[in-house]
Amino acid sequence: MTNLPLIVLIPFIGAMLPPWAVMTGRPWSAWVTGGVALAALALTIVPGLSVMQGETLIWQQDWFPALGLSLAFRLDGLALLFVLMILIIGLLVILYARWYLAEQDPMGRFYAYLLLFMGSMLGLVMSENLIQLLMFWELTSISSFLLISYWRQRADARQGARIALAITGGGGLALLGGILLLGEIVGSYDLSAVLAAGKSIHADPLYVPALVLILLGVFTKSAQFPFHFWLPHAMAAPTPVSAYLHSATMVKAGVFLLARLFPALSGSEAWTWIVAPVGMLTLLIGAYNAFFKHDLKGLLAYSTISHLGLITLLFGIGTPLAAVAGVFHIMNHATFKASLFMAAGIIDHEAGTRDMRRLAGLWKFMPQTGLLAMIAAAAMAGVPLLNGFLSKEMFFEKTVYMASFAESFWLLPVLATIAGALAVAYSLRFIHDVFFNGTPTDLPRTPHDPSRWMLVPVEVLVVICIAVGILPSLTFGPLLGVAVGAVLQGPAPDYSLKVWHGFTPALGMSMLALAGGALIYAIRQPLFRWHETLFGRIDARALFEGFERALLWSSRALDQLIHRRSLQFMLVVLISAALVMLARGFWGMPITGSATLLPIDPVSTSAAICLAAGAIGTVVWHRQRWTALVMLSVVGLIIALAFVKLSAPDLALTQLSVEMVTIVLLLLALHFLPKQTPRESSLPRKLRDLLLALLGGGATGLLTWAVLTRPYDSISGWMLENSVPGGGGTNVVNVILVDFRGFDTLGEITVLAIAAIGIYMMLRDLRLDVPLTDDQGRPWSSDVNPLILATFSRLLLPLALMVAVFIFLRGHNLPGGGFIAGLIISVALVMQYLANGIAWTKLRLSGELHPLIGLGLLLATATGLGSWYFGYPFLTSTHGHLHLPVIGDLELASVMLFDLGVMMVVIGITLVILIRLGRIGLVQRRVAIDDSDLNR
Amino acid sequence: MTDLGNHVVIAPILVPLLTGTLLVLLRGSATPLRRTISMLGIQLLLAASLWLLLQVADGDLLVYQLGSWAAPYGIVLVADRLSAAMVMVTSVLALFAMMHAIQGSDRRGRQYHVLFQFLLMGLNGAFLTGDLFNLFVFFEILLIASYGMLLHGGGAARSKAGLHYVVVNLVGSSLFLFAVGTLYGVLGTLNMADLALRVAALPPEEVGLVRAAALLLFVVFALKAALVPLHLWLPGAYSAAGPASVALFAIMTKVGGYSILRVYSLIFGAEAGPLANLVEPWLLVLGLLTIVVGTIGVLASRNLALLVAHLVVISSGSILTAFGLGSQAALSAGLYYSFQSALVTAALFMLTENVARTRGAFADQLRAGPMLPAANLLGGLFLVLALAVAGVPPLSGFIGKVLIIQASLDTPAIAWIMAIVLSTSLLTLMALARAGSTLFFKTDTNAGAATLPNAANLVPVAAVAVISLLYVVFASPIYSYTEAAAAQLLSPADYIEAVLDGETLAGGETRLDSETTSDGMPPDSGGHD
Amino acid sequence: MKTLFPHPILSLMLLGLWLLLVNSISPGQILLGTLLAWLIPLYTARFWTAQIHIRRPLLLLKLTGTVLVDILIANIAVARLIVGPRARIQPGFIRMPLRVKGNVSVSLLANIITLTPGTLSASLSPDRSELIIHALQGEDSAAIITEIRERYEQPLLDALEQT
Amino acid sequence: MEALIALSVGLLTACGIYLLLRGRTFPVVLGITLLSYAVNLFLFVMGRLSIGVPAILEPNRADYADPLPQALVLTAIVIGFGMTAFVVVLALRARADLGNDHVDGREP
Amino acid sequence: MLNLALAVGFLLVTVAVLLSLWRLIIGPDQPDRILALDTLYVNTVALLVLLDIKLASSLYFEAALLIALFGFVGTVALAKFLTRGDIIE
Amino acid sequence: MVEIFVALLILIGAGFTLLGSFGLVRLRDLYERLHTPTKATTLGVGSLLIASAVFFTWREPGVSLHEVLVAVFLFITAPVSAHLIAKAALHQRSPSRSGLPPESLLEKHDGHGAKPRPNAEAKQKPSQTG
Ligand code: NA
Ligand code: NA
Repeated sequence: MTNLPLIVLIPFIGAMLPPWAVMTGRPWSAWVTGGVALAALALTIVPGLSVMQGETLIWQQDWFPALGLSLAFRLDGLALLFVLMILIIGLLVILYARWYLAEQDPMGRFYAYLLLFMGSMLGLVMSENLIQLLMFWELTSISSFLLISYWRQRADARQGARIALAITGGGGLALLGGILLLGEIVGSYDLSAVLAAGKSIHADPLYVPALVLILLGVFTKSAQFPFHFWLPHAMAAPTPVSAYLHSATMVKAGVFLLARLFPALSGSEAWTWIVAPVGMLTLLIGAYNAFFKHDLKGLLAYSTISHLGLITLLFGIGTPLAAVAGVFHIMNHATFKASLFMAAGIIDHEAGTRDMRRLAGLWKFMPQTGLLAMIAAAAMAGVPLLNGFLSKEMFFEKTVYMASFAESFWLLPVLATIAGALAVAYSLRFIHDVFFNGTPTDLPRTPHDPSRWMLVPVEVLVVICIAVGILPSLTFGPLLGVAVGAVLQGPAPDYSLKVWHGFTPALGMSMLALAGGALIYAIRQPLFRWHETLFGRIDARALFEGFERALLWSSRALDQLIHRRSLQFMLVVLISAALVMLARGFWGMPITGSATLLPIDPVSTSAAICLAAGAIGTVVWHRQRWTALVMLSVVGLIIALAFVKLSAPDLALTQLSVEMVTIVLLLLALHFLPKQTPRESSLPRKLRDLLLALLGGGATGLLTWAVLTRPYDSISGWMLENSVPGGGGTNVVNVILVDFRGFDTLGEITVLAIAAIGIYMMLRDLRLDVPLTDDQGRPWSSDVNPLILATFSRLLLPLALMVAVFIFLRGHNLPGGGFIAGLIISVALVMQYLANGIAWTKLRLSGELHPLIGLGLLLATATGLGSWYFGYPFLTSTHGHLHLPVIGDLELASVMLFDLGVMMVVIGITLVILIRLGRIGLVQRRVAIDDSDLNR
Repeated sequence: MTDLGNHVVIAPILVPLLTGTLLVLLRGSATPLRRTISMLGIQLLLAASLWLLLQVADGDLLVYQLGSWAAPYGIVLVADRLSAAMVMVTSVLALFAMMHAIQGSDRRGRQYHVLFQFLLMGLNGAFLTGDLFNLFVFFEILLIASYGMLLHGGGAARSKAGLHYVVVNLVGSSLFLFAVGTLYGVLGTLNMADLALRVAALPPEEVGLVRAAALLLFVVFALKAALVPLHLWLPGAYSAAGPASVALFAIMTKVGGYSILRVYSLIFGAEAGPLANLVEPWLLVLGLLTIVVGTIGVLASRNLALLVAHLVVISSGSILTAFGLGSQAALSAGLYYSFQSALVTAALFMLTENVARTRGAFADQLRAGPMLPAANLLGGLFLVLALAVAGVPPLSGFIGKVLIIQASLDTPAIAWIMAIVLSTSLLTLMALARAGSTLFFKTDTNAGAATLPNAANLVPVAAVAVISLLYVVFASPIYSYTEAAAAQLLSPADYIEAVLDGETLAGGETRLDSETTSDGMPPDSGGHD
Repeated sequence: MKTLFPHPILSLMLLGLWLLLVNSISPGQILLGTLLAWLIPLYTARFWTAQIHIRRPLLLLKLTGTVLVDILIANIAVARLIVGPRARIQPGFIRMPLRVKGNVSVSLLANIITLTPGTLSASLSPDRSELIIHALQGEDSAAIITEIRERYEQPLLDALEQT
Repeated sequence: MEALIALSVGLLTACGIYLLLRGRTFPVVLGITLLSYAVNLFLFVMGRLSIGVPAILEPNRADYADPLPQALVLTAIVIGFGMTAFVVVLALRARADLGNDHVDGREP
Repeated sequence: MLNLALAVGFLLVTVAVLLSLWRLIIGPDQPDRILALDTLYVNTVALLVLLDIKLASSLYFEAALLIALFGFVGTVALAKFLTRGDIIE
Repeated sequence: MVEIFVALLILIGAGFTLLGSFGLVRLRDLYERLHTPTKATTLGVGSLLIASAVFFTWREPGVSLHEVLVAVFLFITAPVSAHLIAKAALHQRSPSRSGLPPESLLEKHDGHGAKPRPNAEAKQKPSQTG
């Protein structure tokens, strides 16, 4: 029992071997591959024998119960039938390909792909779990993609593979949907459960959607109309691949599923009315097109489509006997079609072309091939004493039987006969056009029968065709029996596998088809012309390409519409989204709350006027950038004043310091940017922006109003209470910053450090043109460092340092702290640069500034880590009073170290940024001077 | 001395912080040394993450009170199954990205390792923090580091994309502050667990304000998560960023998704009265729309990097669609999908770089180029990753998508979800097949010669391919974990209790009830000096 | 000694400044202030390229007094000019050759000119040899120059530059 | 006073947004700065307005402004500074790399 | 007495602020705007000193100090930009 | 008595502050306007600072002299600011009612037309004094 998964696993593991084996010698990869297939076949024998006794073997292993996915394999009649087809025809193809592939074709890769495909097919047919089945189903699509695109440098191979993948892969996704629905209906993805649940499935409202989705999978895989067009294009694959995929395996996966789920899904009107017409249409369209193809493989491809249509139609008819016929035709089609593909491959190989208009009279050159092809084609045509005849008879019989149900069903046997006649016609054409019909002209090379071993696979298959055709019940009979039993999940109906059933309507139809076929073939020339004028231009690939182009074009058009690389567009979307959400949140809710408000005083009002003037001025003068900057600094100043007024001295100090550094920064940058902004926004654009701005402003204004007019209560009471006992400081804001929420502060200086690093990175090798004049065209003043400024700024430095120390030390208890102190020091130093120049200042500053960033960060982090030593979480603080004689109480807190770290980072960063930025011009100018020296 | 195990929650933040700081201090040191330090840091982080994961796997919530200040007054870190898993995925991704980077792409610009470490710090902090404002801080850390990483290597495309990315995110940060501010202004607290309590007891006249703030916050997170229409920044940014950077970016959209999940399950979850399940309807619709728009982008892309960037958008849409369904199964499916998609898209970015490098001037443009000497290897890896990302079996994306669809089976959204997820999978597959066959099969004889890829460069890519497969093999245990994580998310009461009445980890002392004012003080406040 | 206390005057000033800042003269603060007054000049010494030598401190003190008084006068004068009829303002630029040479003295002079009645130093030539002064009532430039020379420049020369 | 603050926040936001939507980097930077002023002011007043009662503990005072939003704003200001500095330098970088100062790197 | 003086003081300084603002707005030259801004800074120092006295609290003194310091630095930077373009060179 | 003194100082200070700004609006060219804030406003704020110092010395224990610091600071910087603004104005040739100094003089001071030159002073060694 446990070797069920092994049967599937062996080809997958074996797929790794050929690429290695090929290093030993090309043939070795074939033998190894054959060995792998043989091994799998050998493993099938023992369980196969039990299955032939009517057992159903199931091997199951939990995998992903939550999903309903288990590793589960099943070997019953149907599976066995397919396993044997896959392995035996697979072996023949392996043998055939050994001689087929050219010297320059990488053989290892070919066999690896083939084994992957084989394993996927085996897994598919042996799956007991539907999701697992689907996984193998998609694996067949992928491995066939690899096989079809094997000759990857050929455009048609790539394209054919892509079309196949798109159609069958897409079908697979539909199938996934169907299976999920089916699983939802049944409550399990186990095939046994699903097959046993037929009645309840039909009753479920999800039945039809599930059915449609599953059938989409089936139809695409089995190349049913209107998804059939991928198959002819898959003919770009090497012929062994076609022989394998399009006779016994890939395309049969669809009808396999039809058979597999037959008990669960068939028997409803929906089933019949979808499956049968699709089958019939496919049967006819395939047969019709097959006749008109000039390419040998094209003919076989459409013939395959047609036969698959026939099988589908049989399952669509839905009676047990029709199912028997369907299964039987699956087997027969596999044998004669595989041999025909191989024969076509030999012809192509030997004659150098597959075009029937160029081929003729090959009988003289390759009689053995001709004979084999003739027999196989006869089987395809449904000539008595060959296997194709038997299943086709059964098919004719079913159509006649169906005709008795309804008045209008008389069409069924008629259409079936027409399809039969077309099959005869294209089979005739295959033989006569190629092997007879005069003598070949201008063939690329002189054909002759291929090497012995290349013919063996064809011979084996043709022998089967004959053997089954003469002795059906002794050959395929037992296997068909168990397979049908598995398909129907019950006793097989009475059917007889006999060559001679007497003079039945079906026999008449067969004869009619043979005669009609001969007639059609006889008048082929006018028919070709007629077809050419009517349908000559319809090319499925062109259609698909057109579809693909349309898809590409429309997606590109949409893409350009959506993904405009425009910052303004992104911002408009973002701001609009925020507005929509705010509106949605507020909708229908009261805006104004009930809190008591503060009165307005004149000072505040005039401050607000300044603020408004500054903000509006920034907007109005945004084209005169320098002026806008001046206006902006008014805003910053007023904000700081507001902080002072509203009891936030620390904030005011920070705001002022940051403001200062920002203005210097912006001025530094502005030097390298245009001083004016061009007028380029259109009026509608301006109006849109204005509207958005007003809405945005209105929204935040309302939000502010809404919050401010509501009473509230917060956790900060605790902070006020615990600031002294817990944090050791009376400046609660500072205690929060360095202690209660010190982690935020650590993050904040990290942000600064990263910003500095990023800026440092960006500024390296930055080359910008240094303007030689101001925006009015005036050259710069040559007084680089005005003396008066230089003199007094030097005096300011020690004063500012003193102030900074003062601000730092008192921070924990009074407004101040490391951050502000750091900024004051920075500004004082920046002042030196402003007044004295970089070179002068740099010579006088002891030490580098860069390490301050890392050291500060390290100090802050290390302070936090220090608490680990005492067994407390990161950043736990400690504080206390140190009483020294004379000096008095000294308040010490571990957070001061933390704050010192903050200060170091701030100094390092501010200076690194500003000085680096300042140096751009210096570097550029030095370059310019060097250049002028050279010119002199 | 203390038992280091008590500090495992903060380790994923401190390890990269210290590594990054060390690298800052060793400014100008030799590349091999920097790489070694960086790699050691990541390995240490990986160990810490694993340790953390193991500690929370059985359902424990670990609460770490920074500065020994109890919630809601101090900042706490909280590790539950979800956050630990996010940290773990980040670490794994970091390892791969670093393995790739030290093959040379880290030297295309400067400061790579520093920025990388700080980005990790930001990511892990965002996953672990239990405080809304602290989340903002970590967002900023990861953003500023990502700005630097995006620009790493320089060039016009990066400057332009970087400018867009930075400005958009700066506006996003402003919105974040408006939202946090409003929440504080109404509810008076910042701790997420405490916010949850207060939202649950919200008087009706405050509902509008809090809802506005919550939805505004959603905009911010949706921006990070690249939810349509706020995804516009992503394709440009991710396709312009260097491979060494963008590999780690794959996790960044997940931060947005994570935050959505965290905030809207905890604060605005089922208990939130009129604000319960606030964003789920939006998520569902926008998530699906994101998948569609991402697919359009994938179809329209003219180069592989852009295509992969759009794949990130799709994956984000898929995750958020799942989150929008809201059920435990759906959250679990979304998480399952999320972890693998981060790895797979990262690997695709790394592969893109390798392909681009071998193709010379053709780079990653989707047009016929030189014949690739390693087409089999590169193409094979591409195939595996493409299948994984498109949701084709047997790779990880498939299971993820199936789980999402399955979770939607008994909801009204089933038809939409199935139709969109399946059809976009097909279109993605088609686009990837087209891209793959153009890059690896189609050759232009005039294109000159391609070079061999650096095999070591492909190791992380191959590792992800293997992981993707293993992710399917071990789907069941992984899913059990995500299912448990989802269950934990859906019972926020445990989280709230752990945070507000919890014990400190370090010191191991039981806390007093959070209502009393004495709570939150260090065990012997004011004096272990 | 010179390296330990590069700028004793500065140190003294800083100590005073510190005490001003902290608004306290406790021993602790004096100690801390002294420490800072020692350390900061040590660090910033190199920024002071020119050592200031005060030759006649009393003269400098007297000058300070003069300037302070003049500032008051200046303000009253300016107030009258601003509020009064604008026609009374007859502005003009005056070119004034400088006799002081040192950095500090030139800068001090320029500042004093600006702070005192009706004049404002608008530009110092790069070679420090002359000053352009803007005067609100600049009809008689010679008189203004003479007054500046006598009132401010000469004391500065005497106090800071001439031996 | 509340109305004055609300108006100020609204005005700053409006001006910020308008400038953000301009096409050149420098006005955009100005816009970002204005917007962050708006945000900072907003975040700050979430602790409500109070005059003359800074959160510096004094023996004879019971009234204090809410210190927590102040601390948050401090953090926000500092982070905002880092971000602004970054974006300013990035604007220079973009000017150098793209040859103009349009936010989309191309002259319209 | 003191309160009245303070009220008048506030009023006068407020008017001064508005006048400075007016000059800032009307310009017309760039140096005019620097001058106006500089004056505005000093005016706010005056406001802060008055506020200090009014609230009988010296908590705002540092703000005044910093405004004085930074007003100067700002003026220097703005003026140097006009004459040299490059303010740190 | 002290209160009256403080009140007086406040009134004087605020008055001069206003005067400075008033001149800013009233006077007719930049060079004229430069005189008023430099003198009046500085003095005004100085007066207010003295008021503050007196007030706090009077109201609170100990002497409060830190205001002096701000005043000293303002008196040092105000003329420097004015000087730099005037320099900028002359550089830009901001018009003056009385006419600007001759162009040759301005060029000598401002170096219009001269090529920018590297900072000469930077080449000095910092240890050199005098
Ligand atoms: Na022929
Ligand atoms: Na410069």
